[in-house]
Amino acid sequence: MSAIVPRSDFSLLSANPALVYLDSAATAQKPRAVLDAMNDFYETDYANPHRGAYALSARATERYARAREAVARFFGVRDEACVIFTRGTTDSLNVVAAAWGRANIGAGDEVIVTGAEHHANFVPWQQIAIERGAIFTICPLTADGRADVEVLAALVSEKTKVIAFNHVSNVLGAINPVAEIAAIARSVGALSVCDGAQGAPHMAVSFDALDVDIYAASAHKMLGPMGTGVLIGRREILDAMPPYQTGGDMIAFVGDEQTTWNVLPHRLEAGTPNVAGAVGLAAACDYLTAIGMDAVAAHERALVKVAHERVSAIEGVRVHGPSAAERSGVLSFTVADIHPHDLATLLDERSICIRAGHHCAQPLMRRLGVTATARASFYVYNDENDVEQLVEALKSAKRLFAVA
Amino acid sequence: MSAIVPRSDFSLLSANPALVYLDSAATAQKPRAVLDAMNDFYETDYANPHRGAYALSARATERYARAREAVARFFGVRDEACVIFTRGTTDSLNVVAAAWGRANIGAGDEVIVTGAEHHANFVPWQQIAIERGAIFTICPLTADGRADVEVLAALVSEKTKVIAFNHVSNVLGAINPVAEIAAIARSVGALSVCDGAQGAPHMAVSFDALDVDIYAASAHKMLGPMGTGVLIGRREILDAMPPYQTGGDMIAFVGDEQTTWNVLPHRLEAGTPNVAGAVGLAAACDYLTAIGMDAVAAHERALVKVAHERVSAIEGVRVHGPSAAERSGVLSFTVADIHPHDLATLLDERSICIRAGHHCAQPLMRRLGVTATARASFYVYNDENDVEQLVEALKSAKRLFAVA
Amino acid sequence: MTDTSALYQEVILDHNRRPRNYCAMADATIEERGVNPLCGDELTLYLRMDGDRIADASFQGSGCAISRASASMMTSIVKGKTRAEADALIEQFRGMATGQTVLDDLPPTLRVFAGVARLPQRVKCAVLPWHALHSALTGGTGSTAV
Amino acid sequence: MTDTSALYQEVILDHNRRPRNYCAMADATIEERGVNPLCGDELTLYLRMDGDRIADASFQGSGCAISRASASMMTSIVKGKTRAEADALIEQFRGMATGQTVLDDLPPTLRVFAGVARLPQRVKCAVLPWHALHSALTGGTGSTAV
Ligand SMILES: Cc1ncc(COP(=O)(O)O)c(C=O)c1O
Ligand SMILES: Cc1ncc(COP(=O)(O)O)c(C=O)c1O
Repeated sequence: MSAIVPRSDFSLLSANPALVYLDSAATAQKPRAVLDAMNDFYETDYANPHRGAYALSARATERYARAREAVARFFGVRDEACVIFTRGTTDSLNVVAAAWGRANIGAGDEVIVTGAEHHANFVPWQQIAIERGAIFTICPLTADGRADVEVLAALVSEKTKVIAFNHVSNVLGAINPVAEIAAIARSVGALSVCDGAQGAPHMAVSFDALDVDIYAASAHKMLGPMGTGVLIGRREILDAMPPYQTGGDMIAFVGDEQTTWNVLPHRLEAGTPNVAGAVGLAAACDYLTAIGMDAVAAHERALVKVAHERVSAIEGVRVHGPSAAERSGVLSFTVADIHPHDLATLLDERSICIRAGHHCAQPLMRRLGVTATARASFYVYNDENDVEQLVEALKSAKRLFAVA
Repeated sequence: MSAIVPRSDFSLLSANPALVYLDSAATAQKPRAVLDAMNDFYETDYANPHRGAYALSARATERYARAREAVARFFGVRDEACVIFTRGTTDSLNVVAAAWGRANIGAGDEVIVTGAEHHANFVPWQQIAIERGAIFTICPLTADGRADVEVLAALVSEKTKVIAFNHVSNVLGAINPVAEIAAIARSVGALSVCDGAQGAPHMAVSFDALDVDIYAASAHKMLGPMGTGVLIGRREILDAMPPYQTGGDMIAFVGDEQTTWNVLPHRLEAGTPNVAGAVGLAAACDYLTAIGMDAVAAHERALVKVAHERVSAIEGVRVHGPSAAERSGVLSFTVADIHPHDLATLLDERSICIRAGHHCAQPLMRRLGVTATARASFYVYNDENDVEQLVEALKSAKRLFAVA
Repeated sequence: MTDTSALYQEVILDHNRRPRNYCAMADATIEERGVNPLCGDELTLYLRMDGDRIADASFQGSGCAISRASASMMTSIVKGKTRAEADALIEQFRGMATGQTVLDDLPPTLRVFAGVARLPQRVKCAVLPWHALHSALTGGTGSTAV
Repeated sequence: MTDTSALYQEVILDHNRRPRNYCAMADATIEERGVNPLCGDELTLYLRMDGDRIADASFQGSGCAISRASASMMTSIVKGKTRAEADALIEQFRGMATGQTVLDDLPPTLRVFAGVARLPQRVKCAVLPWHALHSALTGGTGSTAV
């Protein structure tokens, strides 16, 4: 398998031909098209949108609206006012936990998350449950790391107000049955919140078809800029949700004693919006669409299949999570007695970038019975040679530690 | 007065030589140095900071740390862990109102803002006061639009928990006596919160010397990128403040039932940070420091002085706010019966960008007895010719409306 | 940047200076407030319905020349029209203001607003009164934002 | 990207495989937990003080080769040292790990960690046990984060 995009699209990668970047689940490298789009906005149409009464500002406003359209299209959202630009997945999920949670979760209610959540989809729910006096329940996982929907279906009750779960686990690459979980949530009138940070970058997402109430993602993991993300929600939910932040652009009328709110998407976007970020994310969406999200998913599946086979063939290696056919391009593993941090440092010596640690998923680490794993993750610019180098480097690390 | 920086530093301005950009109080144009710094980060050192165990990630972490140092230096903050990167001023102020406010404001307590606040420093306090059952008091203004410190000193009591005020009014350019207000707050043990969105871009700010508890600013108004801002606070305040958002990077340990927090600045920066934004803001700070903030302030004062004289000399024009000597580079005015929006459209015909409306300060509009004003604002790239063109265009607009 | 001279024509300037039907209406059967939260324009539209017909229309409020002239002309033109006729006018006016429809059906006096289509930031000013009229005729929320 | 071969020397690999003083201490007078929240390393340091002197030192926990070897060597070296002597060692070790100080005063065995200074992302691993020791000797919070 060669990469499905030219390495030369990515300045950093083409400037470092020997670099084996296997940490895209943490953050993805940027194609020139994304940086160009942002620069072009700053150099051609830059002004504060919404507020100015001159053509330059109208152009900036237009850019922002076009970006929202492109992002809505990418995420399969027909009602584009339901695409809210945020700072990232963490921001999106905190908005829902705080604004929706405070208004809808009461004492004795129940909030459910899975045991495989990233801290961003775990701690906000844990904390709002504590604040509201609600019960915080952690849904157990299947052996391969997905939410156990049978247990979940038995767990829920009329008291359940929220089920928060990942689309794809950032540690295991395990893909959750989103529609099934959403249906369970719906059956008891609970809000279904899908953390799409590892979903949107790697597979076609149609929000309208997934039937979840809330979907969140980060631009920087899908070839877009840092500091931008989306919160997508069904209109009834977002319309009824109290604003999370207040300030400019999101108000209708500010009285000395009371304030009324603007309509969606504005009422959930207080302050000067990050138009450049939205433009960058839209460019990333367009770039991915041009490749085709099915091609992206197939490429990653092919790479992770080879990696899974070759890495698990090394003696002493334990690969966590589902079989290669059922995972997105993420491979977490541990190698005998070698601590993942040492592994990462040894691989770094060979210009191979992997991540080591708890991956912001300490609850999952406890459930896997480890304190840390090593993780290699693949994206559009990776190829089979990257896998080859990973495997060689792991073998070499084993030799070094064994000799000692 | 010529501009104090070459117009060619700004791609948008040099590509549009006829453009008279007089809306920098809404947002400032970007020097190439700022865009270059962000591109360079993306193309050279891009990775997720903090989390990776490889050299590229270490370089990204380093970039982020260096950016924080540069920003801390610019704002005169010795303890750089007290510089928190946010999405912008609106975000910073909402963090304080929600996280500090919820923990410290109780029923019957008092929250004071001034009548000249931007919605970003008005609505969050109004809303938290409503939520907590506290009294919301609007401090009256002097005739020229500053907080009336004599009245304020008489207003405050042991019940006063917060005094929120702008450094500089975005409508009037009036400069508040920050140290005096901070001292009044201190005298009753209230938190002093200074909205520096219009302060930091235009004059030297030394947080440590100002002696306020909290200072907030937006990168995009000070030549930096959109989507980035700072929340600066005294360590005791920030250390005691509950986290506003939770998720990755800001935790120490995530248990199934309880979570403990990381230290500053991390505990107030949940999720993947916007390193590119921080790098861009740092570059803007360096660019401004190279000019010298005193030179920036002097240049704006000189321009606004001429503009004030020439514009107020036009019959039927009313200029709001203080005398030219006491204001930063902002001029709000109304022209006889011509609605500010019409004025802005007519000026736009001549490539002059001014802003018209309530400027996100509806409470101030009521106090000025107007529904909208026209506003011209100046920055480093403006020159006397810009003022000239503004004056000519205003005269021409008057002629058009008078002929009717 | 944009050619606005075509927009600020004599007729608009005149309606702005001397708006027609600019008064509260004591016997109004519908009262609808329209606001543009982004620019602060606001107006109150008064209608007296006589069955299916708009017997009288007036407005008050603060806004720019464009919204004022638009409200002034609109209240003059819809007087005596049926709901269906007013609906058709609303649709045509909106179409013109957003640059989408041909103008053939629209009363010539209203065509002075065609220039606003080139000024996206001012479209809402022109449309605000029409938006309020639409809201008033379809149940009316008492207050609508454009 | 970086030359780490110098860091993973035989002595570190050996201390990692067979850490010295790796056990809980029933009669410890000070127990201090050290954690690196970013990477998840954690250790518990046990000290038995005899007046001003560290009579015994041991540790337990989970961490990488670097932090384990560092803790192993540290607990061996500080045994029998006075507070002042331990303080001096702490300062010197930190200086070396962050690439700031000359090594002359540092016991040669500890110098194997000099290579960590070139790996900012691993400095905290090497320093974690020393950080916990410092905390333990200066009052001790029971738990410190590096
Ligand atoms: C599954 C998952 N959820 C949430 C996040 C948080 O995203 P961000 O740090 O961009 O806010 C991440 C990545 O860090 C993730 O992998
Ligand atoms: C005085 C003042 N405060 C707050 C803000 C809000 O800043 P931002 O929109 O960047 O969050 C602004 C600018 O819009 C302002 O001028």
